[in-house]
Amino acid sequence: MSADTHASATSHGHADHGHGHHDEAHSHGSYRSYLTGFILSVILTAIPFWLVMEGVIENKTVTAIVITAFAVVQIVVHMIYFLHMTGKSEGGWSIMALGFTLIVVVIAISGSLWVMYHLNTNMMPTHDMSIRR
Amino acid sequence: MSNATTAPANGEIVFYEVDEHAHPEGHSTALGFWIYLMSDCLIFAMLFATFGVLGGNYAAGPAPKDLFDLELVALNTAMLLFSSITYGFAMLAMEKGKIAQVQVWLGITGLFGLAFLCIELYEFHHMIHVGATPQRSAFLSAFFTLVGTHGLHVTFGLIWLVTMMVQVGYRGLIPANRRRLMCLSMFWHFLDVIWIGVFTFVYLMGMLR
Amino acid sequence: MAASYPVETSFLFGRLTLDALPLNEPIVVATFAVVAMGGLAVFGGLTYFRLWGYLWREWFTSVDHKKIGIMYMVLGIVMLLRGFADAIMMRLQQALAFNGSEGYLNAHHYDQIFTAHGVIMIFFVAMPLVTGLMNYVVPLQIGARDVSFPFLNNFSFWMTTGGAILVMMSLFIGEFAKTGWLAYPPLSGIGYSPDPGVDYYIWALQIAGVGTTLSGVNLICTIIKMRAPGMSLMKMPVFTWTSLCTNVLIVATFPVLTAVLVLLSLDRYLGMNFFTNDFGGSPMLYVNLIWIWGHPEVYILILPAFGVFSEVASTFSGKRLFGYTSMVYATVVITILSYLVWLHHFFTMGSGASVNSFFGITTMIISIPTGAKIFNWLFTMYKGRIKFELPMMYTVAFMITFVIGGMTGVMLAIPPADFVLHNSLFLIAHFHNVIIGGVVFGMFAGIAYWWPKAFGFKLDPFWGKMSFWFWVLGFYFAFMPLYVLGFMGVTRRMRVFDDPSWHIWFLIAGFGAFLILLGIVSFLVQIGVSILKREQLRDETGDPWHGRTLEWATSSPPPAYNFAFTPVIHQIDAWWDMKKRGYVRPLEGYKSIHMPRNTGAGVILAACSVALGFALVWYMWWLAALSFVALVAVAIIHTFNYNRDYDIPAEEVAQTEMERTRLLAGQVTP
Amino acid sequence: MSRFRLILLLPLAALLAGCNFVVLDPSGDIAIQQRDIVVISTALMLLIIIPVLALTVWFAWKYRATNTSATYDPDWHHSTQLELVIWAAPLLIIICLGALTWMGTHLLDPYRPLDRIAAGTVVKQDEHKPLEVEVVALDWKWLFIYPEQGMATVNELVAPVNRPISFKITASSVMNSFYIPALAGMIYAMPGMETKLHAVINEAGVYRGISANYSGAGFSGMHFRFHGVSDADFEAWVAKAKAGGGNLTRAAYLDLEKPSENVPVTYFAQVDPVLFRAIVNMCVETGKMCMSEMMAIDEQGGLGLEGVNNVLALTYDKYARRGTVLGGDSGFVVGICSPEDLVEAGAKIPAIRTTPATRLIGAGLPVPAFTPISAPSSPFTAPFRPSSI
Repeated sequence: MSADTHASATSHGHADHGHGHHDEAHSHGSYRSYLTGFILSVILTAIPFWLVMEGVIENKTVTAIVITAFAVVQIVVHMIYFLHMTGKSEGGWSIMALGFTLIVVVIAISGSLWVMYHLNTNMMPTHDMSIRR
Repeated sequence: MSNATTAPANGEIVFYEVDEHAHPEGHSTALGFWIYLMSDCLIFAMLFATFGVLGGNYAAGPAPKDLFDLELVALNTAMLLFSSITYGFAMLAMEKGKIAQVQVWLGITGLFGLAFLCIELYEFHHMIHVGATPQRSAFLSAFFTLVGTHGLHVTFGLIWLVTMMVQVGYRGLIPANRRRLMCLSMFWHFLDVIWIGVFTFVYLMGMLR
Repeated sequence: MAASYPVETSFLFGRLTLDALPLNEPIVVATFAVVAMGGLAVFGGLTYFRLWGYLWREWFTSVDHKKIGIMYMVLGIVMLLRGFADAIMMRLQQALAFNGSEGYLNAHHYDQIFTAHGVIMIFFVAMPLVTGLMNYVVPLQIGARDVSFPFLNNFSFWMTTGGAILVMMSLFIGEFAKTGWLAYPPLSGIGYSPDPGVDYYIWALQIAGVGTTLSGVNLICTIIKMRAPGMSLMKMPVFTWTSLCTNVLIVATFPVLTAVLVLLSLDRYLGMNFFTNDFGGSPMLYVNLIWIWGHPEVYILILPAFGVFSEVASTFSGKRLFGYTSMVYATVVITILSYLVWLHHFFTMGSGASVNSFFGITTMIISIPTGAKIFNWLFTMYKGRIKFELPMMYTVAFMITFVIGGMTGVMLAIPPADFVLHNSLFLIAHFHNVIIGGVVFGMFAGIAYWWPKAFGFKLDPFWGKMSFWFWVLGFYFAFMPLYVLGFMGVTRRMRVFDDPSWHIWFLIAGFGAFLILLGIVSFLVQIGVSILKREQLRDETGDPWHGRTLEWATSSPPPAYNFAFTPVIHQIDAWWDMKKRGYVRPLEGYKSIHMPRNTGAGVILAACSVALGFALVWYMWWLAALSFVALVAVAIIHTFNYNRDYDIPAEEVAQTEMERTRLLAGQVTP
Repeated sequence: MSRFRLILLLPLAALLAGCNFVVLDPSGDIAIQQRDIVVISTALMLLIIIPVLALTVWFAWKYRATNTSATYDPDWHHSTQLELVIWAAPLLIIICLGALTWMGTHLLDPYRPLDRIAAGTVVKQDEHKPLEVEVVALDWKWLFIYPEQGMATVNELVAPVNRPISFKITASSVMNSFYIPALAGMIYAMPGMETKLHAVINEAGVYRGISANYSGAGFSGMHFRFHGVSDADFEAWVAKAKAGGGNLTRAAYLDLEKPSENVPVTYFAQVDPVLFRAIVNMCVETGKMCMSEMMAIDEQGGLGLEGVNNVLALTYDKYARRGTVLGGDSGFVVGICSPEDLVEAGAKIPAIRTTPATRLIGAGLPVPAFTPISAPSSPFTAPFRPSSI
C-alpha cells in the first residue's frame, strides 16, 4: 500500500521533463466506456448465474465450459474498460507483465492439477461406492 | 570545453545530458503498483489451485450444493459490480478536478464495498453456524481461505479508501493523491477480476459438482 | 516432549514460559554468552563513540540504494557466520557419530541445526547478498540516481532483517523448526511439531518474504523506468539483465511461498485441513506448491551470479563479452523454463511415468542455455588478455566447479537415476556444488569487484587469495566426499551412523569444512586488513579495473546523487565506449538535484512486524493485535507525510564534482 | 589449475580402492538398470564436460595477461558459427539424454510390474509369482507384512532371490522414503496413501534398508536389514519367525505405531488380515471412517448438511496432542462401515483398485514387454533397441 513513495509537492521546479515517459499513461476512460463495461459485465455475470441456477444445459461439463468462457470474456472486459489495459500503457510493460503472469498462473494451476491428479490416482485408496448401499 | 561534449549540435556525440531532468515524481508508480498486483494475482492463483485440488474433498461432510446460496452470491456480485462503476465515476470526477464529486462517489463505492463485506460475513456466519466450519473438511478450508482472502483484500481496500477520502479532503487533488487514487482504482478493479474467478470457479462450478 | 495439547497459555506471555529459555543446554548458553558479549561490546562501542545517531541518520533511515545495498551485504555476511556455524557443527557431529558414539548433539539440537542451516543460508545469506549486490550496482549501471521507490527499498531491507532477527531469536527463546528447510507436512503440522519452531520458521519467512517481493517490484520498475537515455534493452549491461530476470522471478514466485505458508499456518493455528491427512487434506499438495516457488528460487540465486561472472569475465579479459545477445536470450529462456521443472524435486513421490519424464526432460532443457552461457564466458576469455585479479580467479573456479555441479544436476534430472540418488548425500553434494560454486563464488567475485566502487579502495589481494584458495580447496574437500557417500547409499539429515566404512569420508568432509572456515576467516581478515591499509589501496580514478559499464564512470564511492549529469548511452559497455571516443566530463552548469529524504518509517514498520511475528509464535494475542494495529496505523500515518524529498543545491554538487576533478587531474587518464 | 583435476580424480581413485559403492554395484536387477542409466548419462555428459574443462584451463593459461605473445583481440565478440555450435552441442546431448529419460522413466517406473528377473531372463507368469510385501513406515521403524505367509516383522525384510517382489508401501504418521540401495530406487512412504515398488534381488546377501526421507527425531535409527536368501532359506526363516512371534492385532498395531527408536527385530506369527488396508485407509482405530469410503462418499457429493455432525473428538492418538490453539480439539469422521466390511465388499465386487488397471503410465509405452536397457557394454544403442511387440 505504500507503493507510492515519491509524494511530490507541486512546487518543485521540474515542471518540464524532457523524457517521453512522463505521461501518466493511463487514460481514465469516459462515462461511455465505463457504462459499456458495466453493462457488458452485468450481462456476462447474469448469463452464467442463470445457466447454473436454472440448470439450462443438461450436461454439466458443457455448462462448466460455457461459464468458464463467460468468465474469461468478462475478465477481458474488466481489463479493457475498468483497468484501461491497452498494448500501449506503460510502454507495453503492463501488458507484458500481465502476459507473463498469465503464463505463470496457467503453468502453476494446470501443472498442479495435473500433478495432483496423477498422485491421487496412483496413491489414494479408492473403492466402489456400491458397498455403501 | 564542457559545451563541446554537451551541445547536441552539428551531429557530435553527446555523452552527458546537461539539460537536467529528474525522473518525474511517481512516474513509476503505476507500473510498480501493477507489478505488485501481478504478484498478488499469484497468491490468488495458488489459492485457486488449492481449491481446484481440494475442492472435492468434503470428508463425508457437506458439499457446495448443501451450503451455497446462489441468490446471495448474485447479490454480492452485484454489490461489487456497482462499486466498480461508482469508483469509475470517482475517477472521472477526479479527471475534472471536482473534489466534492470525487468524495461522494468514493463514499458510495465504500458503501457498496461494505455491503459486499457484510453479505460475505453473513454467509460465513451462516455456514459456521450450521457446522460447516473451515475445519470440517479440506474443501471448506480451501473455500474459506480463498473467499476470505478476497474479503480481506476488500477490507484493506476499504481502509485505504477511507484514508484516501481523508487525504483528498485534507490536501485536495494534488498529483500525489491522484496517483494514489489511480492505484486504489487498479486495486479495486483487480479485486473485481478476482471475484469473477471466485464466483465462476467456486460458486457456480461448485453447484455443478 | 510429550506435552499434551492444547498447551497452557497465560494472557500476558502466551505459551512463553521460562522453560523456553534453553538454560540447561550448555552449547546454547555458551553461544548465547558469546553473542551477548559480542552484542554488548558492539552496543557499548557504538554508545561510547556516539555512533547511534550517525547510524540512525545516515544508515538505518537511509533511502540511498547504495547504503541499503551495503547494509544488505552486511546482513548477508553476518548471517553467513551463523549459517556456517551450523554447518560446521553438523560436520563435526557427523564426523564424530561413528562406532556407537552418539556424537555431541542430540536429535533435538541436530534437527534444528540442519533446518536452520538451510533456511539461513538460502533466505538470510544468499538472498541478502544477491539483493544487496543488485541494489548497489543496478542503479549505477543504468545511470540512475536511485531506485524507483527509495522508501520501499529501505522498508524491504528492514523486513528482510526482521525475518533474520526472528530466526536469531529462536536460538535463545524457544527453538527453531526440526523439519528440514522446506518443512514438509505432516511433519511440520501441529500434530508432529507442536513446538514453536515451525511457527518461527513460518513468520520469519513471511516477514522476509514481504521484503523480498517488494524489493523485486522496486528493482523491476527501476530497470524498466530509470535507464539513462539511449540505453535500450539490448544495450543494458548483462548484470542488469540478469537482475531484471531475477526480480521477475522474485515477484512471480515469492507470492507462491507466501500463499503456501499461509495455508500451513492456517493448519497450525486454526486447525484447517489443507495438508493434514484427515478430513481430505493432502500433504502432497504442499510439496507440489512449495516447489513451484522452490525451483525458481534456485535461479533467483544463480542468475545474478551469472551476471557478475559476465561482467568480471569481460572486464578482466579486456574484451567485450562474447555473444551478448545469446547471453541475454539464454537468461530469458532460463527465467521462463524455471517454472516448468518443479516436480523434479519429488520424482520419488509416486506420480506416473509421463509426469516424471515430462519434468525430467524440461529440467534437462535448462542445461542448454546454461551450457551456452558457459561457452560464452569461455570465448570471452579467448583472445583476451586475462588479468587474474581476485574476481577473475573466482570466475575461473566457478566455471570449473559449476560444470561439475551442472552435470550431477542433469543426472538427478533423470527420474530413474534420481530414484537411487534422491535425498542422498549425492544430492547434497550437487546443490552445494552449484550454490557454492555458483552463488557463493559469484558473490565473492562481486564483492571483490565492486568493493573499490563502494568504498574507494581495493581489497587486499593477499588475503583475498588466501580466502579464495581456502574456499575452493575447502569446497572440493567438503563436498566431493559427499558425492562418494551418495554412491554408497548414505542419506541426508542422518545424525548417527553404523557403517564404519563411511567414516573416512566424513572426516575428509569435516576437514573441507574446516578449510572453508579458514576461507571465511581469511575473508574477514581481508576486509579488516584492507580497511587498515586503505590509503595504500586507495583508488582515486573511480575506475580501478578499466571497467566497461557505467558504474565506473562516477567517483568511488559515488556521490549521493550517483551522476551529476545523466550519461547518454550509445553502445553496450557504455563506459568503455565513452573512454574510447574520448568523452569529456562537463565541468559547469550544475543544477540542484532532487533527492528522496531519509525516513525512519521502514524501521518502525519492520519492528512492528517482528513484534507481530514473535507474538504469533508464542500465542501472545494481545501483543499480536497491538502490533498489527500499530503496523497498519504507522503505514497510514506514513502516507500522510507528503514531504518526502529535498534538493541537493547546485553549489554542493559543484563542490563535490570539483573535488573529483581535482582527484582525476592527479591521475593518468586511463 | 592442474590441482583441480587431481581433486576430480579423487573419487575415481577411491572407487578403485574398493569401498562399498552399493549404488554403483547393486545386487537387484532394477537397481542395476538404474545404475546403468547413471553411468550412461554421465558418459554422455562427459563428452561435453571434459572439453569444456580442458578449454577453460587452457584459455585461462594461454590468454593470461603476462603472456603477451598470445593474440589479443578486444573487439572479437561474435561468431555466428561458434554460437550455433555452442547451442547445438548441448542440444544434441540433451536430445540423447531426453530419449534415455523417456525410455528409462517408463520402463523403470516403480509401479510397473517386472518383465524380467535379470538381463536375459524374462518373467513367466506361472513360474515367478511375485512375493507380496506390505511395508509400513512407523515412527521410527519399519513394519513388513507378508500377507501370503500371514506374518509380519519389524525392521527385518527377507526375500528369496530371483523372485519378483511386489511392495505396497504406506506410512503411519509422516512421510518417509523406502529405500534399499542394493535392490531398487526409493519411493516415498506416505500416510493415507499407497505407493508401489516392484523389484527383484539377484544375489543372496544382507543389505541395508533405510528411510531416505527425514521423518523426525528417531530418523537416524530407522534402518533395517534386507536379506536376500534362497527359497529354502526363506521357508526356514518363515517357519522360524512364525514359531517365535506374537499376534499383530489392530490393538497391537496401535501400540506398535507409537514413537520408538532403534527398535530391535521383532516377529509376529499372525497378522490381522485387513490391517494393511486399514493402515492405508487410516482407519485402524475403531469407528474412524476409512479414506476409501470417505473418498467414495465425496465422489457422490458428500453426506450433506447432516455430515457436519459426523465427527467425534479424537480419543486415541500416536502423540495424544493434536488440536490447535484457535481451532480447538481435533476430531475424526465416524465411519459407516468397518475395514472388514470393506474387504468383504471388495471380495464380492472386484472394486478395490489393487491392480493398476487405470494406472497412468503416459502415452508412449504400453505396459511391458521388451527388454529394458540392458547391456552396459553397448550403452548408446541399448535404449533405442526396437520394441519386440
